[in-house]
Amino acid sequence: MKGVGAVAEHPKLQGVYSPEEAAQAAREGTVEPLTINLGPQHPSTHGVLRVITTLDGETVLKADPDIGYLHRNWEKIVESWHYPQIVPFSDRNDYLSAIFNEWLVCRAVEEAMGIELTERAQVLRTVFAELNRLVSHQMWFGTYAMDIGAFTPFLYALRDREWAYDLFEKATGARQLYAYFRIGGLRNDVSDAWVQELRDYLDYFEREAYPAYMDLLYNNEIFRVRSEGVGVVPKEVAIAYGASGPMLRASGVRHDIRRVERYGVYDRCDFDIPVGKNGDNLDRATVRMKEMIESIKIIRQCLDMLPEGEVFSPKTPRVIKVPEGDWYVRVESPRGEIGLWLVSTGGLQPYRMKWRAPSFVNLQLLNYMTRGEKIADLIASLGTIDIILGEVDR
Amino acid sequence: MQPEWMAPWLWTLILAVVKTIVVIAFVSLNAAVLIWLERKVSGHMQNRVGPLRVGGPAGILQSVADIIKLLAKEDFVPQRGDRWIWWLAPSVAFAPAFLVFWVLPFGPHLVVEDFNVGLIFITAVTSFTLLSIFMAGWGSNDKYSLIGAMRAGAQLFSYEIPMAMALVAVALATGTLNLTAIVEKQRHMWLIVPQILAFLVFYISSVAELNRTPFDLAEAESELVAGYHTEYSGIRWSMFFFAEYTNLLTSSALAAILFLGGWHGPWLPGWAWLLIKTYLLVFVGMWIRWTLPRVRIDQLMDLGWKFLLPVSLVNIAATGLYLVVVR
Amino acid sequence: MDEETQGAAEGGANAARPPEGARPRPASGSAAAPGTAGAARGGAAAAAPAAPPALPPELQRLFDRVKEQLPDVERDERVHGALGLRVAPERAHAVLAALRDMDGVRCNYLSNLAAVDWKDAIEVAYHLFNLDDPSVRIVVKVRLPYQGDEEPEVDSVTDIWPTANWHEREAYDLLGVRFRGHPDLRRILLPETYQGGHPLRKSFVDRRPKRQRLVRPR
Amino acid sequence: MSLVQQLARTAATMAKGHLVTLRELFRKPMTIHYPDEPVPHPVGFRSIPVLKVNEESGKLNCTACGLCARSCPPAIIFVESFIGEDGRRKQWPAKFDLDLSRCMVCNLCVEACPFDALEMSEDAELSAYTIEDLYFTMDELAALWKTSRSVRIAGGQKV
Repeated sequence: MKGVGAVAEHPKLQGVYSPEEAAQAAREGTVEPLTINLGPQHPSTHGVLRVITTLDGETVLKADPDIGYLHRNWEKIVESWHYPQIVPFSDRNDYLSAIFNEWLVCRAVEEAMGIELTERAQVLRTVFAELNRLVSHQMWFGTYAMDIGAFTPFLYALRDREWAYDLFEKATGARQLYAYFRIGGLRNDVSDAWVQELRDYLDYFEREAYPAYMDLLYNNEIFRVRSEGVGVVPKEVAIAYGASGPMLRASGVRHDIRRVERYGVYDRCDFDIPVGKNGDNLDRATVRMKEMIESIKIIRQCLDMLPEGEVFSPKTPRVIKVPEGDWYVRVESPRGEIGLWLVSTGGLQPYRMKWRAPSFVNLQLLNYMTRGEKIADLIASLGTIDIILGEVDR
Repeated sequence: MQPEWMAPWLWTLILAVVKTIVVIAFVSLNAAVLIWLERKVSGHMQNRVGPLRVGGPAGILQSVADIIKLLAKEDFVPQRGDRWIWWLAPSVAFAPAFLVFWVLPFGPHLVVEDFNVGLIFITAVTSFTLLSIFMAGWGSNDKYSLIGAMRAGAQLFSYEIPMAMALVAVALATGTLNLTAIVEKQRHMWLIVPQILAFLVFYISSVAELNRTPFDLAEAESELVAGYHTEYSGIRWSMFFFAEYTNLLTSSALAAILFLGGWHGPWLPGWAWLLIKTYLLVFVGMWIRWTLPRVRIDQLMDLGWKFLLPVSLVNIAATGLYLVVVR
Repeated sequence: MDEETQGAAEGGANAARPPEGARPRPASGSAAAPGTAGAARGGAAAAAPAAPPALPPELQRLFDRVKEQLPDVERDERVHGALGLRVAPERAHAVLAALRDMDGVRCNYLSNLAAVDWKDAIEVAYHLFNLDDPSVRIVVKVRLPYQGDEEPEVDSVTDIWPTANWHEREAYDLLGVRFRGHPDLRRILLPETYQGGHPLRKSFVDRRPKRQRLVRPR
Repeated sequence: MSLVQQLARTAATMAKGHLVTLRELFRKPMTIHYPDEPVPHPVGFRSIPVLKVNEESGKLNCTACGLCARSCPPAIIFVESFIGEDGRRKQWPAKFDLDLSRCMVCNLCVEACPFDALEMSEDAELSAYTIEDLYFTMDELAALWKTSRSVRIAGGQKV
């Protein structure tokens, strides 16, 4: 009875079993753990993830995620491509917030070659990133609502996202995988009409959509009861497990890559970083809801200081050849810290590119968070980790 | 009306068959309308349109189209499951909804069978659904169904007691178990006014009995794929689906009769008023379903045992005290 | 394949201009021959490794602090933007544990553990950060020589940073680096029954049958 | 938080939540009835690269230089220039095939073309029953260019 044996020593399960009970149950075999596959085909695993769960009745004894169903080996393909070709391909990693992937690859190459961007390109990159963060958090809000049983907020979230997708479509030509950033700037500029429509969208979101989300779900008593005290991750455990993004900040660690690394125009925008207290599902939800508002604040400040000028810096060399050496670059994506370790031997193609995916790292906490809790909490906790299987499996 | 030449037993047989057909026809028609109404209401609540193109202006015949589609679907049977129990489960799900309709009065004399122990009959019959869910869960030899059935068992069993207590309060307040008499007594004042607590307990318990959000743990889509009816497909699955909506109709009609003064109401005929009140309560049920998230199993138990049951007991005590003092 | 892929006039995106004849290999990721060719030619073209570039002041102070407590650590010139350290494989675990507990360094956050196949050796890199003090950024590199299909070994750091658990499983899965002391070292991304070796090695040959696409004349 | 306060808060929040759904019930649904009403695409919408045909001469702008084929990440453009009778290579393509089944619509080929021969079309209804049907030849691409609105976005234009 491997499952139950491990129960005895797990601190969190004391409430469920006392060590003697568990050991005795294991000896007598009275506790028959049921192993079920929250399999690749399951309505709420946010993609092709399989969680092999050992249950005792409704209580989860052990949750072992089995990943790799969406593995394309991005790192191997990238070794035989050229740098400008990798940028659009990197959208496919975290397809819900594709702009951050492009920005990561562009930043790595620009920092390695020392390419300076024009002012307008930096501001526009920040605007598009924060708009993409807002859209990604909306998608999280909808799917988390559906994970705990409310179906309507999902459709409201998608309805409000449509307008933002139209904005992306006008500017970049695509709704979700933009291929918009280039090494050295952006592919094309945005007109003033687009900027005005973006302001209208932000006003609409702040005045009508956000209050509806708060009333419909966030302030709801059942939502609070279902999220409070569930999937608690204390501060030290979050740091030790390498959690990042809302997962880390909900446990009380004020760490945001936008403040640590110098990129975009974040240093010139004032926005605060929402931080939770005890790292349960409710805190992760609060952090993400507040981050939506922060993103709007950033976008508005960026639009106010949007300078005129080229979006593509003329000084970028026509041949992208990264010098010898290796660089580790990080960007704050809605799911956490995405990192790229670029090892180059001076050629036109990278020698090795390692993609640090926050969903991959945060998913390790699933087992810690859900042991001793119910199946419904496992699904809810999985919803608040907000994983994207494209990024977990790369 | 019994013709002389006919033997009494033949006449009651004919009467029984005719009454059954009438009840089944009426309930099935209403359930089909309910299915269409739920899809329309949920659609418009979510900024979409719901059924639109099937037969007639607003997709009226959508339910008929569904039934035909479900009839044509492949009907697979889980091998190692308990064949007979699995096969019988859907029909058992149907029985209680129709049986309760025998006792519901649509007018002073417009009732199929006027029991004078109507309330007890209803509580006895509504506990059948628990049986069908258990049979479905156990018979389909599927882990998700088993967990769904266990949840449904715990849920239905522990919400029947508050519901029964609410009915006791109603019987106490009106002094009779006969439904027609209960409605007669509500001529001047609906029972909901004095028995507001009983109404709330009754309505919450009936939402739980129907496995509707926020208590739809038995077929929680996001957790258990589809709960106890995972292994059913085609017409078998639709029988569960149909039974669910028939039960919704029955419990709304029951609530309307017991608390909202069945057929009393100005201008319109009695039965029209009852239908309006029933559909009003059905709309409230749908409204709740498309707004609230789902409750977890232990919170569900806490709500049932530690909140609804004490409230209903307090309500019975208060009603009894009031009767002793007044009379 | 010579002109830039970007119209000179508009100065749009720039595609790389690889040397004559080399064509980007289709995405099916077959053996990365051009990569190696590019590297060799690229490597040769680079000037003789110049004197190690000067470290920015705070990284230099950090290096001195580390050097005096851990004398057997050399600097790694390839690393830019952080303090690169090279450590011998058997000393790796001790140095990493020391880096976490040393005051003034306190790297409590292992952001990334990655491995690179340099054809004669596999290099495992640990990217360490200190959440409270952003100036501390250390990359510890451990070089593990190997031949042919051998799987080099190094101590696992799961006991120092639990986050390394899956990183190491992925390094084992894709590059074949065994980590001694890892709780359950098995493949994480590829199916556990995959016999095809380790894909991210430069010597990996993709044995899957090529998809023959017959084009129907229309 | 006494029981009564909790009850009051529960009731209040439930009521507000229900008001939101009720308000939405009477709002006009946002459904676009797709087959009847066309889905609006903005100007820069990218579907697949198509070959531009110059109006007077009716010939393609493309000179088969192969730059787009080299810049395409999944390498799915196959270009061969026309060999005249005198055995010399001519400035127009004999074959220009695009394997749409693996195209990731990244616009790099349009940006790489120095002769303004490729444009991103807006016709997104290109689903096919078999993967072989996604293999477009030269004249089909030219035909697609004529039927649907297409645009060339490269380098810093305002959209």
